[in-house]
Amino acid sequence: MNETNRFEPRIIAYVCNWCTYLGADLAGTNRLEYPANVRIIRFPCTGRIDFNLIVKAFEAGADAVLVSGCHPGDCHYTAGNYHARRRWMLFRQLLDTLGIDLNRIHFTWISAAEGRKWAQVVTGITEQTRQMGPYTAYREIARASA
Amino acid sequence: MARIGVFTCWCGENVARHVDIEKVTETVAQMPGVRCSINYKYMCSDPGQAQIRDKIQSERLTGLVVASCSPHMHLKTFRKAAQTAGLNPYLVEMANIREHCSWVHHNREEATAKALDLIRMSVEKVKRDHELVPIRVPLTRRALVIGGGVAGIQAALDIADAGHEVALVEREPSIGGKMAGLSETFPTLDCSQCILTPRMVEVGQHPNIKLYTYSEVESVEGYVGNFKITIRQKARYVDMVKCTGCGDCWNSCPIKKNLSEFDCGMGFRKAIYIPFPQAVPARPVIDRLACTRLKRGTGCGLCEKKCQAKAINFADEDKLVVEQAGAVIVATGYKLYNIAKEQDNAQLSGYGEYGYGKYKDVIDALQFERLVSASGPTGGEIKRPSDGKIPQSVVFIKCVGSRDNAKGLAYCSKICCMYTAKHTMLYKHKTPGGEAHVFYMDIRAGGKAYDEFVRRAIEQDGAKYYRGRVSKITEENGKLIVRGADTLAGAPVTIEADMVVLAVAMRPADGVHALAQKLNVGYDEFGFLSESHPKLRPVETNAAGVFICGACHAPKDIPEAVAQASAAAGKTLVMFGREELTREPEIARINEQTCAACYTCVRGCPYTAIERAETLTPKGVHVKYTARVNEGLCMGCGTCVALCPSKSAELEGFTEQQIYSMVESLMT
Amino acid sequence: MTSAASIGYYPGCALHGSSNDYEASVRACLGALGVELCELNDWICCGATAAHSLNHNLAVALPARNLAIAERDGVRELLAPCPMCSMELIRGNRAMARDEKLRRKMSEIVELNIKGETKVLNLIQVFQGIGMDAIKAAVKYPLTEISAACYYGCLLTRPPEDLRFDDCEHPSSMETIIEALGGKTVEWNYKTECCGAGMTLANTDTVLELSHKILSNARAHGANCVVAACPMCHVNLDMKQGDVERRYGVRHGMMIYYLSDLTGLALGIDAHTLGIDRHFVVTK
Amino acid sequence: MSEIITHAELRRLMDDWIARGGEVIGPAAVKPDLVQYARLESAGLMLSGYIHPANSIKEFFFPRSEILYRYKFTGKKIELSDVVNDPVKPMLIMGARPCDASMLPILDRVFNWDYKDNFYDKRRDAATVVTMACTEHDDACFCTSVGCGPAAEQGSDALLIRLGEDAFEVRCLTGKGRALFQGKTQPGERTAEIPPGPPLKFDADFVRKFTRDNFDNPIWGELTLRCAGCAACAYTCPTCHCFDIVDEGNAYGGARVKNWDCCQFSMFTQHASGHNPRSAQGQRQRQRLSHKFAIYPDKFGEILCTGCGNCGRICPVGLGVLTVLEEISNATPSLESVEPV
Amino acid sequence: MIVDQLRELCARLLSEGTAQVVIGYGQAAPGKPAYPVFIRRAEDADQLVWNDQCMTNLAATLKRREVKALGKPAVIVKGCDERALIMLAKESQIVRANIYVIGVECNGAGRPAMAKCASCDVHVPRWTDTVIRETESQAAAVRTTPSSARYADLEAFMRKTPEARLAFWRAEFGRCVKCYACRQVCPLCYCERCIADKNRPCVIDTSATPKGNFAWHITRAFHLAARCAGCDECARACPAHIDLRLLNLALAAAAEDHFGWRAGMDPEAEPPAGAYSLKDKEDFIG
Repeated sequence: MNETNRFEPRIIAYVCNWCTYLGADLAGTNRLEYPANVRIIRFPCTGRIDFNLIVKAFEAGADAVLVSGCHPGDCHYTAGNYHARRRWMLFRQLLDTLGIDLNRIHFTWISAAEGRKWAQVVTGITEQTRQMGPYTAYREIARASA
Repeated sequence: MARIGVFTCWCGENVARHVDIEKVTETVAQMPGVRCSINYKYMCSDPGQAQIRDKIQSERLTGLVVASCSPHMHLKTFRKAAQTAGLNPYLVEMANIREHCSWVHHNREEATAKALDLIRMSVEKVKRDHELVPIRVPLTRRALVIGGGVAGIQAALDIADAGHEVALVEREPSIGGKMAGLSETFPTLDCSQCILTPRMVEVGQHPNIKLYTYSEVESVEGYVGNFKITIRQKARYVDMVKCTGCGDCWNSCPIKKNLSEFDCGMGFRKAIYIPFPQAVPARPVIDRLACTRLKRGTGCGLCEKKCQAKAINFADEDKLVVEQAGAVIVATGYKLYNIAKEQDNAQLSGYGEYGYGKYKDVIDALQFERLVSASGPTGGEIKRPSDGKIPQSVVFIKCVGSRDNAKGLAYCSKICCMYTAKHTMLYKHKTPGGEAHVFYMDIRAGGKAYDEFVRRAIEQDGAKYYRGRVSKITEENGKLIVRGADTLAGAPVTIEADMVVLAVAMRPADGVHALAQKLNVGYDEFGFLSESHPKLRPVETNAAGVFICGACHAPKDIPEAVAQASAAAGKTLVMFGREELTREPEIARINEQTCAACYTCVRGCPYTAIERAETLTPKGVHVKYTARVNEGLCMGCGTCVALCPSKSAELEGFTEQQIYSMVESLMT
Repeated sequence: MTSAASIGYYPGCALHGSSNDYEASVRACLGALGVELCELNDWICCGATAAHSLNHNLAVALPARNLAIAERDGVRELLAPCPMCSMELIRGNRAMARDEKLRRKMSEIVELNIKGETKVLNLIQVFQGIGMDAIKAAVKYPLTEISAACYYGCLLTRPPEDLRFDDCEHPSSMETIIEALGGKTVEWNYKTECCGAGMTLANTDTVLELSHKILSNARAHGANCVVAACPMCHVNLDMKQGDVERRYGVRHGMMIYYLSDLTGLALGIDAHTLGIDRHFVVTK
Repeated sequence: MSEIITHAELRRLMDDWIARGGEVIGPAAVKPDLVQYARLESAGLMLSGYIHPANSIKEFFFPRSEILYRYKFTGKKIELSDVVNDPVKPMLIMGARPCDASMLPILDRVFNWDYKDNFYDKRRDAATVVTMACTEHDDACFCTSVGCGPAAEQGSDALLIRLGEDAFEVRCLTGKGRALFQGKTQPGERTAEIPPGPPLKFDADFVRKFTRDNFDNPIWGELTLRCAGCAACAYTCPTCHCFDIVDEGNAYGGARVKNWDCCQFSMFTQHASGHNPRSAQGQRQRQRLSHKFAIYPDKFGEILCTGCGNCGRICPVGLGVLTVLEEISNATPSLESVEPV
Repeated sequence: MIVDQLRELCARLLSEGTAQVVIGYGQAAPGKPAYPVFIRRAEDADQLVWNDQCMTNLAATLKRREVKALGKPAVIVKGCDERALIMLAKESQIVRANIYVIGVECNGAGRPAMAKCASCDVHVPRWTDTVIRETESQAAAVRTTPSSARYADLEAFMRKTPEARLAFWRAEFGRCVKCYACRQVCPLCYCERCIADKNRPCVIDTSATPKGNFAWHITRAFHLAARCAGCDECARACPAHIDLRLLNLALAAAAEDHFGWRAGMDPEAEPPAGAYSLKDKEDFIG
């Protein structure tokens, strides 16, 4: 059971269909238990995941976002992950300039064989986010509607 | 209004143990748009599927969510079930509450909450699914093979033997490629020409093969199933139909001292020539740069006079021919690294220290092949080029260029270990008392009977192997002074040799990049063509319908090239075996109204599936420029969607609306 | 390059120290060919062998500062007669050309803007710039007695990807110059072999062996002198020649000239001005 | 005989307002080079260093974004929750320019001629507007050409006129104004001088006639060719009042929101069919000017412009109302007869 | 005088039919700001002015359909404006051959000079059909500024804590009224339908609330990543003086650091947007 008052972060994971999604499947097949805080949204490829989705995740109240796909060279579509990598190289700089906490945004390569890595990454991010507490800074921005 | 059916699966105890199925079923029933919510022990079982089919019909469902296992497990199953019941299969989504939930979260409350979120997202997604139908692409059952070496020959014959027409394009005047010039082949030491020439003849005579020699691919249009290839037939100055190949012309030609390409510059040919006696087609060609008549426009004409078939045509010109094909096989092979200096790449600085091009008796491996070949310029006697003496001591250096980052090529050329062993054997067999010294980095002899072969060269034939590199070759008193290291002995080695043979690196053939760009095939930093997947799609490329085989893909030996050629032919035949091509409809499309034609998607698409296009009125008047997805090529990765600033690109099955509604559904 | 042209000049430590004979001859013969050398203001060490093994930033910053000064002062071409110096300067330039961030960092460290616009030249390149025709025209005393083994050493043609004035392994540019001066050259095998300079103090045996091989091979191919364009090579082959002879019990008696020495002689400059009288090996 | 208030007393008055739970709005240097009307944290009146703030007081009555109601899906039911009756704080607008306050009667009509807009009205009711007569004007000002002026009284509850360094003459114009200053002023002998406003720059009647008669005149496109099509003019204009209504939310709930909109955006009149009746920027500029000088006057008898000049000051390509009207005047010889007096 | 040469050239281009419209700067009166003018008759060439008020990036007018309808343009550009022109060509928005480019040497625009001018290294346009230079004496006054100064403002800003940065932007974006002046004056914001105007789904909330404003400004800046040519027109147009330049600088610095890329500096270079390299840095990916 939950300890009472323990903060349960909300984590949105954008993952590719061919590597990380299958890696998470493998974690399941191997019954590797990890915190239930992550919500996976499946994409064909990390190349499909654009930066607006990260913003949208925070608008939706996420405390952390994970983007994960195939290791370099493993992309099902050969290059989608390279496009993604270049996108995040630049996007992180923008977020950093805006003062958005980069510790809330995680990028990993997790292959279909790395069920254990998936479980570890999710556990790690959940723990880290729990330590940091809710991402109130962006929630305030998102909440302060008209 | 959406009428969504949600079917939650117990998966026996697998889901039910940690997820409160009843609570899930009840809560889901209250979700907006959900028409029915039921659960069952095994949704994938026949009775489970029967319930789904019944509900689709009785509730007139417009979408289906199956909350059970991974879509990788059963999405196809449930799509098929939906289709049977008359619901478009692309209106089915799965919520993975087993692998991603019950199997990994054992706190019942948390697992149930997460399962609800996963289902909620899937409900939102399925509401915005579109009915899709597989894309049908017409198919021309005709193949084009580019490159007439052993790989191209094998691929062409396999396809032709299966009853389909093949056009085979070869740049040189004859097919046969590099293998036709080899002496004997490892590890069996059988004669290369003895095994290859019958296959060449077969190609020449095959009713299904149309042979274009002395020809190159000019341009490629179209896409999988429907390529239109323009071929440039270079002017041969000999009428292929009239010519009988009698040889009167080349026997009469007075221009003799032209370096023979086939003999790798070790011998000579006439200005009108066939590259080698067994050439297919056995028709000569005039070297327009060497022929007096063609150079001056007048004079000589001896061949014309001698030709009784009246086949010589000095007025011949290049011709463009268009071929239709459903599939293209690229088998353009390799060339050797020019150690004197590569012109095409500033990084490849050459091997001046080995004196190639400076010392006549430093030759490369293919030149050595011609020296030991019975059909070669010396008739198979090993005579060194400088003075024709039989070398008593030959040094073989491996990895010249290969595995040498400093010289720009990091990869292993793979076949050199084997052919160098073969070279030492052939040399030792032909030169009693001769010494064969080999400098090597490693001996890589993986393959059937390969290591045994190398051991034989060392142990039976007495080739001396030194593990180390050669630093410099200089010439003293007619001897080549080879200075190197024997790292196993830990000592420098100096050998006075009569000849040095360099096992230089394999590089992709000249012009392959231009060809790759015409075909939209990728290539790596060394210029070798890229396969679609290194393990699972080794002969496919990212351009659908274009296959690769042989050394254009990576260095490989004959058996590998042949095996890959047959694989490429097999893949082509699998395609040709279909009625028509159908492709997954979950692909990208462009909203032409809002597209600003910046063409970032065109540059980013890994499949070059997006084209620059024009929107026209029904009467053909230009409205605007736009990007357009070629349905025959798009693989549905969605890279264009993320790159498109105005979000005019959209990916079926993963539309912006779907993804956003999924994220937003988590806000509650 | 037109006559009376002026180019930047980076002496480095050697030409201001142990090899001031080299500087004397470089200045004299280039002056006679109408090239004025403007010594770089406030130049500092190029970093040579030491810097890059200690600190990567330092290894770039040292040449970077020299290059920045050159740029600031409008020096488009900079002669560094010592090949070690020219290599270090070229490598610094290249490192900054490849890495914009590094270039900006260096600009900050040296407090000067660096665009990478100064071209670094060795002595041969300067001669090539003057042109063989101009050199031939200036010759007063053709080197008819000279049969030279041109010795480039390990550095002069490197790094090959940046120095395209000659073939890295089989250079011939110095031969072209000697022939323009009316001399003969020999084809030999040790043009780009190492003389062991880096080991001069640490491993004298190796140096003597290498130098011996070079001298022997030059002689075997009929040379009556060796021409170098590197202060280190010169030191090893000239100063150490006596040691070589004692060690191997042979008599080489090989004059070791700088390229600028022979050029100067052909142009009619006296041996003293050229610093030739400061060499160790002396023959008639 | 006049009523006088000292600057110190005025500050006290503002402080008291804040202390009683109200909010005070006035010109403030929100950035070193930017003066805007803004909520003041503490009292203090900015008296110099600007001609006109870079926004208008409009947004305190008619916000850029305003929720109309919220909705929620529970099970299969939809629940609406109104926000129109949510209370607003008493608002004191202190030191508004007369050309800003003049927009209030204009918007009063827009938001009340047919349907009573409670969102606007409740803010209007809660507001007391104190204007400050202008002592300076710049090239962009043209209040006098549209029936307004440096001490115009429309929309004001009280008008302040500077009297030396730290005192103002107070003219209470409404009950609200009188209530505000009750007991805070002293009688004085002096009466403040009202400085002259900007000279007349065009003839509004001519403009009205011109816009009516020249719907298809290519001059609109010609004069506004450099217009970039943004809404900077409309959003800093005291009188522009177009809005758009959107739903922001998801399948489970959300809010219906009223946002500012602008006739200069090409999307403003874009039909779902793809047809756009105002497809060119010139047509959109014509619309804006027609609305201000013909359509609104036809309906309500007054010009939809107070001559504040913000459009001219703020437009990235210097294309304010004044510029266009001056160009029309220049381009049209018949205008000579109605040259400014 | 540059202005005389400009007027002469303008008249010639129009009378010879080389261009149908000359896009340049006009001024109501000396000392007043200069704004775009679209000269279509040789006799109107005298309307052109050239002085330190010529700040507007005229390349931004080319995207507008009203301007396209005028026919083949000749456009006056400063070195910085030209960078945008090059990007437009790279992104297939213009065909270089269909535009006559008049380059004018500029040693600082605005009074005081705009922030970008302090680290300008493109005083003289290069991608032009004609370039008009300052006289020798004026050219001698050309500033040369260390390139490290390019990002000085950004570097100073980045020394603040992330919390202070976020607070700064909340205040800045708090003033945004979504007038989209930043978008409309940007030469590279040429989408026919901006993502901000897209609904179904609504990527960026229409409302000018913190949520909608953050979404808009993040999107605007990132859509210009490695594309923005640094003309600073967005910042200049903003009626709320939002410091958009800082965001553009951040992405320009990132593009330069990672790819050695500066948008619009080299007409031959391939833009990094829409491309990738196997060597791209991934130290942030776990």
